[in-house]
Amino acid sequence: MAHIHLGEGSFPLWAVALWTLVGVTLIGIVVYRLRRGGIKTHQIALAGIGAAASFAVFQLNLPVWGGIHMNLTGLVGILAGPALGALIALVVNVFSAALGHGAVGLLGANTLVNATEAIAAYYIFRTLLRMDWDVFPATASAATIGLSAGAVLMGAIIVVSGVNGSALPRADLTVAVAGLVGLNLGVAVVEGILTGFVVQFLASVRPDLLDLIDRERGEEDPAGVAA
Amino acid sequence: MTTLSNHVPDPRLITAYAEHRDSPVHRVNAWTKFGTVGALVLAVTVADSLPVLTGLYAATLVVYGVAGLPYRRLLYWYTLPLLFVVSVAVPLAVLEPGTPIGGALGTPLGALSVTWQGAILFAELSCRSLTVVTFALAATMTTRYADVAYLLGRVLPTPIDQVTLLTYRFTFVMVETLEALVRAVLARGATLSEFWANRRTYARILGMTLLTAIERSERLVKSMEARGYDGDITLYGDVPRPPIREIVVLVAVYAAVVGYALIAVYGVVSL
Amino acid sequence: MSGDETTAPLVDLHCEAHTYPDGTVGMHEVDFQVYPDEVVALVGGNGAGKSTLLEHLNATLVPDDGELVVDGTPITDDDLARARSAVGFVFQDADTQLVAPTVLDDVRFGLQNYGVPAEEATERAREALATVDASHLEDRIPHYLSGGEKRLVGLAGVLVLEPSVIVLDEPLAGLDPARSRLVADHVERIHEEGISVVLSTHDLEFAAAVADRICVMSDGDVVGQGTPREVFYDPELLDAANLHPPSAVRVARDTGLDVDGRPVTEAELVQALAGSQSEPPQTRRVDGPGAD
Amino acid sequence: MSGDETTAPLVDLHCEAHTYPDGTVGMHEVDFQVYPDEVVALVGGNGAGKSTLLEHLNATLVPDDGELVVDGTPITDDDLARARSAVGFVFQDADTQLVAPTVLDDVRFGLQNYGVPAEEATERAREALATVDASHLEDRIPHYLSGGEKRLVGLAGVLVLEPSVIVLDEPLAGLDPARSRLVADHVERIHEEGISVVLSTHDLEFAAAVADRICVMSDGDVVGQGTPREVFYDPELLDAANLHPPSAVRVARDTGLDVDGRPVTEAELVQALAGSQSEPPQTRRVDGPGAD
Ligand SMILES: Nc1ncnc2c1ncn2[C@@H]1O[C@H](COP(=O)(O)OP(=O)(O)OP(=O)(O)O)[C@@H](O)[C@H]1O
Ligand SMILES: Nc1ncnc2c1ncn2[C@@H]1O[C@H](COP(=O)(O)OP(=O)(O)OP(=O)(O)O)[C@@H](O)[C@H]1O
Ligand SMILES: [Mg+2]
Ligand SMILES: [Mg+2]
Repeated sequence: MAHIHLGEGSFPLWAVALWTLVGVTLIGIVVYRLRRGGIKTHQIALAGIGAAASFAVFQLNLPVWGGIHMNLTGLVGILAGPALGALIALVVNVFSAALGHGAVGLLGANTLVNATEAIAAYYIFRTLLRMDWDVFPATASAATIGLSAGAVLMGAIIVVSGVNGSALPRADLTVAVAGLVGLNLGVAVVEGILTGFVVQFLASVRPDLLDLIDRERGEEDPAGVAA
Repeated sequence: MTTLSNHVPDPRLITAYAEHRDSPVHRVNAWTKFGTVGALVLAVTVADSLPVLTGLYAATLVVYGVAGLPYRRLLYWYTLPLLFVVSVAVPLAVLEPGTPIGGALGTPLGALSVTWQGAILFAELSCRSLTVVTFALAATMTTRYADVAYLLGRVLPTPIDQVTLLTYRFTFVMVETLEALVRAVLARGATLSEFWANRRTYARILGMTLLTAIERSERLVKSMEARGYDGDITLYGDVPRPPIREIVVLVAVYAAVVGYALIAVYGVVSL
Repeated sequence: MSGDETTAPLVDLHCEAHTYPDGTVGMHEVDFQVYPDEVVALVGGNGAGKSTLLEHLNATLVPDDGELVVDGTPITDDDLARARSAVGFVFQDADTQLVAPTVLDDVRFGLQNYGVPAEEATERAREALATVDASHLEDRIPHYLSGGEKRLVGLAGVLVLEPSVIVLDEPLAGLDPARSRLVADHVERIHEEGISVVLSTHDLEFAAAVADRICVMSDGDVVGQGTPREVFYDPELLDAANLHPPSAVRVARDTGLDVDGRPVTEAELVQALAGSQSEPPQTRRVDGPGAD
Repeated sequence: MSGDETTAPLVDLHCEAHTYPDGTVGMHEVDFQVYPDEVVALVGGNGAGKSTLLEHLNATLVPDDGELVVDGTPITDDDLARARSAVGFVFQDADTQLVAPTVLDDVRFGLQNYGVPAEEATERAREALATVDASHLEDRIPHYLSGGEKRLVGLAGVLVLEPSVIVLDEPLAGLDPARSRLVADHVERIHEEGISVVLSTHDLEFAAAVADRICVMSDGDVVGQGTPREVFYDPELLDAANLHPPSAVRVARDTGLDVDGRPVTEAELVQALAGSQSEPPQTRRVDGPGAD
């Protein structure tokens, strides 16, 4: 069991091209905004080591339902912001693909899914904090919803693309994919709660860390900071 | 260490094979291997015949063996990619219209049966996925660290290349940090075999991993700026252009894939 | 009675070799015992295999082929917890072993894992903190402690489990002389409570001062062992491990003066130099590095 | 010539205080100069402010209020690069300093940031690696180097920029005696090339052996400085900083013998003890810790 990534060769050629294009566009926008703001060393360092941490966390086997692996994409989004979060999603997917998890051809699609998780988690977290939620419920909800959005997007990508070599009508495919999305939703809940605990822990050992981020975010517009 | 997963290749093991072994595959130019991955992705995407896909898969398994890599570990590493295939293809195998294999199973939802078409689909998706997985692993486990870094630096645009290079460098460090944390809690009697009972311990391990990452990045900034960093780690290292022989083979491979697609799959060109 | 070979060892490790996942052989064939009431110091260069050996003692690492016997009973795979509760481990890197939000929580962490009720756990944790003079840190956030403080809290977190052996991997790393001395004092104190201590160190003065037995490692092998006096006056053994003897030994050896009793610590050297023609010092003197 | 007060300093720091973002005051008012061709050692307990001071010397940290003058010209905010290229910095944590995928790439890293063409950069990088005897490491992956090797590569990466001052934050941390000695030798070698060195260390034997000037810090203040002989024979100063003098000084002081010339290194002690009634040793002897 794992946070499932789309596998190699499962889509027809046109879909591979489409999702690659969409993924490239998303990353293109992020890169454009980063470059326009003048790339800061601290952003590169945070994204680089953040991706390394996320990738390392993926090596840990969490004993739920026989073992799950997670990248903590929601958490990364919350800590690094939407733009760096999207970059980290891409880089983690590049390394995952090189090590046989995820897919080279579907790098675009998988990045799209993970970037969505990071970005959604970030904005939901900010919104909930502004509504005076406590740290634990805010992060747990933000991560769960963000990850769920990713799971649903992934299902949608499969349904839109159609599975390579399957003659199944789209309606039936949707039923089949529902199971997969359901599994990922389950993982999203576990990961969301875990993210909540992690952030709660971070807030207790390095209270300044979250305040610091708050302060930084307060000074500039959110996209501007991360971007 | 036992606490880290068997199902995800340890980057240290990967580099150990790449740096300290030798085989014909090790000696193939890194660009050639990179190009071959692309050709394989294209091939498994367009091919729709089980014999062709099985042949491709068998060929990559042979390459993997020629490179002197361990088959047993490969089985563990297949778990995650196969999970996707199983979770998509199993429902499809049941729902796929066609001739049932054996009898149908009566369920409240109606009669369920695996069809021949469904079973073939399952086999096809498995071959597609495992072909590229096997080859990607064979490529990373036979290409030296410096060459991989050079390729990444070349292929990706700034600042993604910068981020990727740092990630590549620090993945090893972060894996060891995580290992150290796990080791330390185990030494004090924590049992990590049950998640819910130990969720706080997990949160602490993961939290400390991220905290270490953030603090390390703060120190990294200092040390990079102290050496005048301005957003560009250029690699002078060089992976030369592949020898003519390999270029010819690569062109032939692409031609074969495109030709196969045009003739056998899409029927654009008829012979 | 240090390292008395007639009593049964608390920990008895036999290991054919230890190979890391990437194929590096961290340690070759090693037989290593810890006896009741002794302090053993492992010395040797970087990469000699000290940490690898130590991590076998509480089954953090498991030998490729071999056996770990704790309190007379071999440890099996289902039984690792027994090794871990009998042999406490303080890791070299203080930063990766404190995982709770407060110091008190961290010291209670192990007790909770063994199911000790909250009240009792708190009480025992307070006692352990008092033993290492760290009661005042109770409510602090571990992450913000200084290196020396972290080391003491790590020690308390292990002491609280009442192990029969405590392993300290480079307990002085990164500490200033005053803090090193504090840690050295605590090693003595733990030893006085009847707990055996196994430690690794690059500080040979420290090893000479606290250890009953020195164990020299080189390239993954234990190449020799004995009392500090035996080891540090054995130039061939030290050469083989690419070590230099502690300062007191070098001074005693190099000066033309006639120095009695083969001093290994500074205090012994001073006594010997002072020309006290009494017996050569027999009792080990407790002074950490930086002791004066 | 060491610390000759009449020549102009290479680096002149005046700092009213340094406050970290969380409000911790890392350093109070400090005036610190580095003169041509000297080795300065900063000593003091954990948290005394050594790293904070050092990081001001190349403008990694900027004082709350104060001024950094490099080569006679004050550094302004637009000009930080000048401070960074004039003052090379080897951080305590060698692991985070090495950023490139291979050793050679890492040594070239700084040159490339300053726009040196590839060919020339490679050549200079190779020379710098040769200077620290690390040519054989050229193609290695930094992660797999030993602690001592990482430190040497870090040093090469800074040497290659031909700075006039090199700052080393705890260059011996985590190294075994043989590797410590190697690094100590390289400090000497750099010094011989006419580069001034400022370093921090907890190893007072090392400080005594390599430094022309010792600077004692405590609680964010420089509480005293002088030659090793002055500082280590000043009990009040050492007490104020909670330091103990090096072993040689303690032995010389504590033994009843009449020891000449206030030895601060082991070699000097041996010489003094050997009763050579010649002049008290005047020349500094170069021996790292573990030298024999
Ligand atoms: N996780 C690991 N993976 C691969 N090799 C390792 C690992 N840990 C240690 N080694 C190798 O095993 C050998 C012994 O290492 P070990 O850490 O036991 O040495 P040590 O004596 O503790 O050194 P130090 O004084 O530097 O702590 C070294 O060659 C080291 O590079
Ligand atoms: N990034 C930081 N944020 C907040 N406080 C800091 C930071 N870095 C250092 N400090 C604090 O500033 C003071 C001086 O620290 P500094 O690191 O300069 O000491 P040091 O003499 O180098 O100690 P050590 O010997 O342990 O390296 C300490 O109280 C420390 O806790
Ligand atoms: Mg070690
Ligand atoms: Mg410091």
